[in-house]
Amino acid sequence: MSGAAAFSKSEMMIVAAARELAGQHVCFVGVGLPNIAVNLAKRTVAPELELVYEAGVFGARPARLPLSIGDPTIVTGATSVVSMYELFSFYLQGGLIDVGFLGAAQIDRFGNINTTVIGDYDAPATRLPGSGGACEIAINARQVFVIMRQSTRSFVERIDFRTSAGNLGGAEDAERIRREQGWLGRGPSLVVTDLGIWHFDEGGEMRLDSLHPGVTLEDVRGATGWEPGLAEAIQETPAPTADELRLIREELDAGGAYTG
Amino acid sequence: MSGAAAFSKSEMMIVAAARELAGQHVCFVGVGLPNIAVNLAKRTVAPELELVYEAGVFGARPARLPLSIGDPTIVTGATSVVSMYELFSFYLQGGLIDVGFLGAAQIDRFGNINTTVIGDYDAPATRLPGSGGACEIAINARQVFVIMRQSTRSFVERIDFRTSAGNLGGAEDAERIRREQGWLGRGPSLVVTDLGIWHFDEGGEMRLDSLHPGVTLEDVRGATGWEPGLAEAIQETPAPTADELRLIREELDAGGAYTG
Amino acid sequence: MSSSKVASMHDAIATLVRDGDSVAIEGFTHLIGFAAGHEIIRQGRRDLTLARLTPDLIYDQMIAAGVARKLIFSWLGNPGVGGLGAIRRRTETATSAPGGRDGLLPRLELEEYSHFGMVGRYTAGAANLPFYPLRSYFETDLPKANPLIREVASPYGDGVVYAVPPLKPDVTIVHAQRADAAGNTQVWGLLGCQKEAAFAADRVIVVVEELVDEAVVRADPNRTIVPGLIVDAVVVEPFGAHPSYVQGAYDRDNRFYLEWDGITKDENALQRWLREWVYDLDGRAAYVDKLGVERVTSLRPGTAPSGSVDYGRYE
Amino acid sequence: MSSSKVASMHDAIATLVRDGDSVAIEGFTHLIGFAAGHEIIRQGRRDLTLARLTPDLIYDQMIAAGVARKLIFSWLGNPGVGGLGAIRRRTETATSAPGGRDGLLPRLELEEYSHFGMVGRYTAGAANLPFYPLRSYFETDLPKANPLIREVASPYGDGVVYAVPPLKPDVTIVHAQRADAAGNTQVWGLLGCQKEAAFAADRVIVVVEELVDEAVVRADPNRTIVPGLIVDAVVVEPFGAHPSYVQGAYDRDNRFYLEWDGITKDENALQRWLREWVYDLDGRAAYVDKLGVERVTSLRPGTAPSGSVDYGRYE
Repeated sequence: MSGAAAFSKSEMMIVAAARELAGQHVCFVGVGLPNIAVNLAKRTVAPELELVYEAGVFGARPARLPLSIGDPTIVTGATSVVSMYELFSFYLQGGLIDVGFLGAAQIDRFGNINTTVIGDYDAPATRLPGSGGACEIAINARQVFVIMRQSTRSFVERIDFRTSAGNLGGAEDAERIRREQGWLGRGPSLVVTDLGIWHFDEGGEMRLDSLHPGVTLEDVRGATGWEPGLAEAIQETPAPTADELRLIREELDAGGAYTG
Repeated sequence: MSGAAAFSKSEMMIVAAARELAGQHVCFVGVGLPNIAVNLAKRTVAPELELVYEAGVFGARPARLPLSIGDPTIVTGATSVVSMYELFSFYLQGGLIDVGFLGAAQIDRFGNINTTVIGDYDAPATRLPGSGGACEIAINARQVFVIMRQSTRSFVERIDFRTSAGNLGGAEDAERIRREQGWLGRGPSLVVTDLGIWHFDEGGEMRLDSLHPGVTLEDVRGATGWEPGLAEAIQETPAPTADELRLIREELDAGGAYTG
Repeated sequence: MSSSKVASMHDAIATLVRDGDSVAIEGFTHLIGFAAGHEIIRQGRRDLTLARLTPDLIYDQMIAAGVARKLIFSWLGNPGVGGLGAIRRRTETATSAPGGRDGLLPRLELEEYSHFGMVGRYTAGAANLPFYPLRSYFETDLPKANPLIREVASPYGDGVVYAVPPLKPDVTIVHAQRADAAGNTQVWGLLGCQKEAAFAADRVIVVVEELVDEAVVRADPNRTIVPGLIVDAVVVEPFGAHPSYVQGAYDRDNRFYLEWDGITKDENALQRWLREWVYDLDGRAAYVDKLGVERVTSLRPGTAPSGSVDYGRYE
Repeated sequence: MSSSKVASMHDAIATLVRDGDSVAIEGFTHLIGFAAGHEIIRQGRRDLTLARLTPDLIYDQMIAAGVARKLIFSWLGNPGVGGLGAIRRRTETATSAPGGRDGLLPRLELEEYSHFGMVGRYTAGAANLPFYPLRSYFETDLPKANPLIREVASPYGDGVVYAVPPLKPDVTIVHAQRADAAGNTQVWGLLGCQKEAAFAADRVIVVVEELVDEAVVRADPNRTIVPGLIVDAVVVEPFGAHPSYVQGAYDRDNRFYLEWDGITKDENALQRWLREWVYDLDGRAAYVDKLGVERVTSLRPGTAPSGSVDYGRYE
């Protein structure tokens, strides 16, 4: 651990996700954790990042952390505000989104996502929010970033419902289907959790590339519903800087709703 | 002839067409003669008439005769200005138009219209403007009014190209097809020419109901490419009133482009 | 309602919303029609099919009150906060759940799409299309869960996309910043899919913060999202979208969204809330009074004028 | 063009419009890009496929100058006046017609739709759909004349509608009232299908009456029809839409539309006009000079302000 300041797991997760947006151009912002991560990136590594909100906003310049993805602060001072029809048709399906940023309740090793139900669809143990725009973001954004807390309940061998397509049954399968069906998206490229940072290997499977400070491989294995793939040399995620923590605590999530 | 003032055939045609709009609510305005007829109606028999221009205007209140169907005078002071996508999707195809008002280069006895070519499509004797919005107006407006000058070149046994569907091969044929294909429109209900006023009989064929002042049945037969159907008692169209003529000459077509 | 369509909320709902109707109260986080939803609860409508991309708190309240038998939606939750307890209780149960004035409520029927699927459904409804095509749903379980999501082949031989069917609500209710008495309605800020939902509907109720002269609308025709042509009633109900927000007029009352998380988890608390804030009040004016001046004032934003453009006078 | 995309008309056309490209200059009666069309003529582009709902005078001029081999359209004429002579001469002939700087021009290839069909084509192009469905063309000869107009069956078993294929121009050129240096573009008045045509295109040139500060755009984000994200060049060219009009800035110059009726009927007169008003001028500023102050002034409308709305400051 390089930083001296104490930080929470959620803070580390948000900071790690934000940093991955460096160099990206247009990001489709989902509700919840993606919202705070993207807004942190805009204030740190990616000041030129254009924020697209599914509510119909392009080029948002929120003066405060938006309380929801339709907060009035994302409208005032934005570049363009359009109907949802236009946002989904021309921006997303039209291929203008570089990164779609999603949350998930369950994910499998190939990055397929469930946000619909736990249990049987017709008699669910838990009814989750559903797709929202996620299933079309997964198909049409050039790449997909996922941010979520990791446990054996969320990192599962088999998701109960496939809300959003990831690498399907593996990279070969996914690439053939994407080509045949004319998808614009190349699928998931990053999963950031409260334990570490995952990318995808050549087979389309999640691979742990970085452990957050203080997290062990055993912690990860204990929170993953399959035997996780590991990078040859696993890095340690640099701890949040004082500036990143200040932005989260003072500007973006002063109430601690996401990071408390 | 009841009126004392002299008037042209075109003036009579426009006045007769305008009067037929009494009681109508929403009218889709075409370029040329329909434009002046509808604007005359708005100033006389149908002050509550809502004018819809395919350029994307609903509730136009033009301060002068629009020079084209996209004149800025139809925008300033209108109720709503929308994209052409919305105009054609939601207003026209969505079924909100009571009367579509069309011109024609050729029409047959069943009210089928050609505005595309005279002669063969691939090697035309005369290339005409084409459909514009006419073919979708003919299908989606609740009813269609046609205004055109009549001659054996325009009132023909067989049109060279069917740009806009009228009563097809007759009313029975047309009603079956409209039902099967789910058309909102009931097809043409009125044709006003420089010679008289035509409606459609039970067989879906044009029937002469009124002769303009000074026009004889022989004139009509000489300008119709088939043996025309006639009403049992043919009326004489009331001549333009002094007020109608004043509006045309002083406000709507002071240059005489349409009525000269 | 003749040429003026201005009506009280009571009369608009009484006249235009009937038992068994399909009803869409649209507005994506912005301009959510809480006042209208509460009046539907108060008048005791039953067996409604409620459509909305994001059911939000208002549908949780309406469903808790027992007005609905079915929900058509794409994202179910309290955005940025948590879940919707009444809807969950009526969904996770196999048969029926306690609640409402009637005691036991039958299981809520769900018909589920994605956001774009819902937008496509309203669009097809508004445009009288038999289906709307979209590049979504590929390789997901949604078409299995909802057999109305179907494949359609391109007539150009370049593959298959998915289609959704038209949605034509019996009634669409839209909240807006302003309208004239004829129902010509203007919105700025997020537009959501109110236009599509309104054009798709058989009847349209517009609820506005402010009634304006026709000349105000006609001065800026590009801002009109719904023409009076398709509007049946105009209800003037300031603060009618609280606790959601109206761009330029008031902020989202986030305190309420947070509080709802506790209320909705407890059926008894929820029913108490409905009594106190819906049944025992005779309308939105009483609701605003009860909120109090201080809270209302705290939600007023600063000012950010759009500036004026010139349409030009062409005479 | 880095973060500022402002370019001269010469450079924008030289860089972004190439021989053989498909080019859409859209704007339905309003905001027609005459200045851009003239620059394409001046630079001697060849073999373009020109797309536009209403070819209007600008395409008549471009086709007379020999820039195009094909026209995709829905209504061919001088609106409210008459025909387009150059297009007719290159259409009604079996093989080739005199004209252009090259002497003989080959017959113009036509691909013909209706207005809604063209709008649907741009929409499908912008939305990356394989086709756009519409209720048009039933029982007409248009699908016979254009085999790209095809039937598509509803997956809900309720019949057949027609489809048009996506149109994705290599370049779309849009004229607008104002943009900022990043290309964020605002329009009021008729919107036509510029938005769809721009999103459908590979490259986008925006020509504006006025370059404004980013803050002007951001003060009223609902007026933005094209975001800088998809714009390659911003050309500031006041009066660049003459003889068509710009809402609030100038009126249609109807005298010119009437005069064109005579010019276009006579190939020699047309070529003389092109020499005098296009080839012999080095750009739009010279064209406006040549028109003269009196004529320009006579086209200025009176004022009709939209009024300002409040977006609210939420901090």
